Amino acid sequence: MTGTVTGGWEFVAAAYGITIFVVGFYTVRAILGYRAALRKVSPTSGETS
Amino acid sequence: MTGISEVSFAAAETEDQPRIRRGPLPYILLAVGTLVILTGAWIGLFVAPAETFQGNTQRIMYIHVPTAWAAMLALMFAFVSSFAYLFNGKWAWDARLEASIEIGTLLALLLCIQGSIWAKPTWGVWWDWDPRLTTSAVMVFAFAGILALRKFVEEPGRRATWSAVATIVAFIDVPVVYFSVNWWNSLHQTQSTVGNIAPAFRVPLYTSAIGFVILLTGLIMLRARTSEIRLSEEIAPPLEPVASVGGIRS
Amino acid sequence: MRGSRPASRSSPIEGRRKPLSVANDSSAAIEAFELSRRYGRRWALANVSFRVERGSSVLLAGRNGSGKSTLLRVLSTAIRADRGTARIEGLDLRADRYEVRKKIALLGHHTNTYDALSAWQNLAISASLLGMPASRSAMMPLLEEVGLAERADDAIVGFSAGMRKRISIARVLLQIEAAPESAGASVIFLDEPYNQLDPPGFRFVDQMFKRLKEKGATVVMATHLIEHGAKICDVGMVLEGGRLIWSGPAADLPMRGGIAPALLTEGVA
Amino acid sequence: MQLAATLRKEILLQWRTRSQIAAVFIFGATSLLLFSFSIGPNSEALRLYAPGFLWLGLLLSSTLTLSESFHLEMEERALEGLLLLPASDRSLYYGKAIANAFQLTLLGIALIPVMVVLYDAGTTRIPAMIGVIILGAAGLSAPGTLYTAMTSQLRSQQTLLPLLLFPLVVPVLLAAVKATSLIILGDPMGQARSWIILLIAFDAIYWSLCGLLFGRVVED
Repeated sequence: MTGTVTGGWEFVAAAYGITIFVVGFYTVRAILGYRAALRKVSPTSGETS
Repeated sequence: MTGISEVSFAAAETEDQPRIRRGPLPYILLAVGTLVILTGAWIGLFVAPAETFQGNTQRIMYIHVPTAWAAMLALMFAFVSSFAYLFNGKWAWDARLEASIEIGTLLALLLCIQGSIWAKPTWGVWWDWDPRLTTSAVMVFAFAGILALRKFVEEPGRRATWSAVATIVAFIDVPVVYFSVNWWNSLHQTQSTVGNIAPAFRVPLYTSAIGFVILLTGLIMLRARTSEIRLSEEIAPPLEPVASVGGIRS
Repeated sequence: MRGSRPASRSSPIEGRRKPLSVANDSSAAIEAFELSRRYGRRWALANVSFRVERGSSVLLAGRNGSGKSTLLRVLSTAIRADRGTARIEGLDLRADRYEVRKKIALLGHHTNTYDALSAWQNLAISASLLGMPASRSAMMPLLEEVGLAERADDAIVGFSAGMRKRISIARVLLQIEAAPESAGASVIFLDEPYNQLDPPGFRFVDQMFKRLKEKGATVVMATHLIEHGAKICDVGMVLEGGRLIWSGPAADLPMRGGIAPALLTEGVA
Repeated sequence: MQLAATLRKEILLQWRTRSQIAAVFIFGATSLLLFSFSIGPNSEALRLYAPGFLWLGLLLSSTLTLSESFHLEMEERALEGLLLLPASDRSLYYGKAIANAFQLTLLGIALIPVMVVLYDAGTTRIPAMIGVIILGAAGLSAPGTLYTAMTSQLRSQQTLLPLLLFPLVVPVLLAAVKATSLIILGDPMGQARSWIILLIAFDAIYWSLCGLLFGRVVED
């Protein structure tokens, strides 16, 4: 482990954090959008998941 | 002769209607994909050793590279969908096109963000004109333009055809942009490479790559279903095959 | 005028339930099968099927928004059908689009002209694309025919709607004559040809109509001038809400064409 | 043969709208003037950036000439009339694209003196310079013509065309700027040739691809 650059965790955290936030946010939005669209065309369905 | 003409008319008669698709498959894919990505991230963050020269910042690669692959796959699928739509005119392909462009653009944007976060500790600047980074930035703008085009065209058939055409044109541009930026920048910048990785680094990389592909598939499916449902609301319902009244004469 | 109609009372138009079981016989100028076209949520044209014999002339009636223009635009390949198809002189609208275009001419609502160019230049562009001589002197007889000879060199931008219509008419005449090697357009769609024209213009359209019939061309004319149209056409068709609701001898249309009386009283465009 | 007829049409149109082209030239020259204010009166830096400014000016001007060329086609649906004659979509596309490339080339050549005067960026290699301008103009006009055929049918064409076109022509811009600056500032390593090859490759790809796709855009 000699010569290892120490630190840099804040950049790692930022990269992972932003990725999880963006992908997670989009995924939730996609799910909600799909369920809303389904409910609009057939109000009874959409509960099943 | 009569038979032939009937066949040709019957073929032309087919009319495609957007479908409402259900089923749990995308949800399953999303769940599995998320789990696999989290596993890969866990290994990458806490199990894998720090890299010799770049230290901990190298761990960004475990999500950066899979994001890049997923973005490229999404845009490639958009390209395929464009061709499919132009050739068979099925609404499902337009829905897939919309889904994959949207997700591909988002991932390319994410790629730029991750890239500049990685560039700061590595090169000391947020943005170095690295060919990959620059190409993905150009792609963000190119495909965001196509999403804007879709917003501006109200007529569904036109929107589908035009965005398919624009997608083909933009996708063909990707290697050309990469090549030209690479050439343009090659005089004063040596490239970053991710090749020749040791097995200890390979495990987290491939784990999260597989997770990203599974998640991507689920997202595109789900998003394409939404688009198709919206299309079905935009387009007139199928006509009842009525008996023609043209022959009724007084 | 009535004498110009074929002696037989049987209509050349027949609606059909089954897809053209005797289809593709070359005697038909137009065979339409369940032609449909949608604009967004609305079907502007819904399951329209009919058959028009060669050399006959059709009067297409219907209220505003009943689908007349859509039908003419679909038949002339300006727009696609979303469902169903048609054959123009045996050529399929979808499969033989380019060949169909050699057979048809459309006089539509748009003049299809360049405002910046002069009258003769506009015609010359069409002529050269049709492979015909396109010099100014070659265009002059045509412009004389439509009464625009004095304005041949003026940019169209200053022209009135009626004068623009005359240029469109001149272009249709050009398509009918066309190049010697091709036969020229033989199925002509006229979408409200009398609109915007003055009385001499009316007579001029009638002359063109007569000439088309003498040449043996098939004409489909959408117009609100039903009584006048019934005198010069053989067959009548009425569209309502995108559907073909009546067809029969044109002479019967003013009296018995279902909504035709309503059309007559609601005013003529 | 149809291509000859559509070219004839384009020449007629361009001649009739030549005052428009003059206006676009003034626009381009003005933008060159304004670009120099972003650098300041530093003649060395200005000379260095001159090729970039020239091509940016040309790119901005191209959106104007492209929009105008399709405005003429769409206002009375002249293009539809030609398609129904019938004219092949391909000959209409190539006629239009050649005309647009020609117009941009003229504009580029007219802007060279402006660049020389404002930025002191002259060169004696005039044929090479004109060659680069022709290739660059062709690279802008091939996708530009295809995209304008779409955007000109929409209400918000002014916004949409740059949005679609600019990211796409990044390689053209890079290659043309590099080649131009190598011509102006000297080219000891002979690199200009490879940039010109890149331009030719871009032109070859997009002149064939867009010709194939144009029909799908203008036909309903």
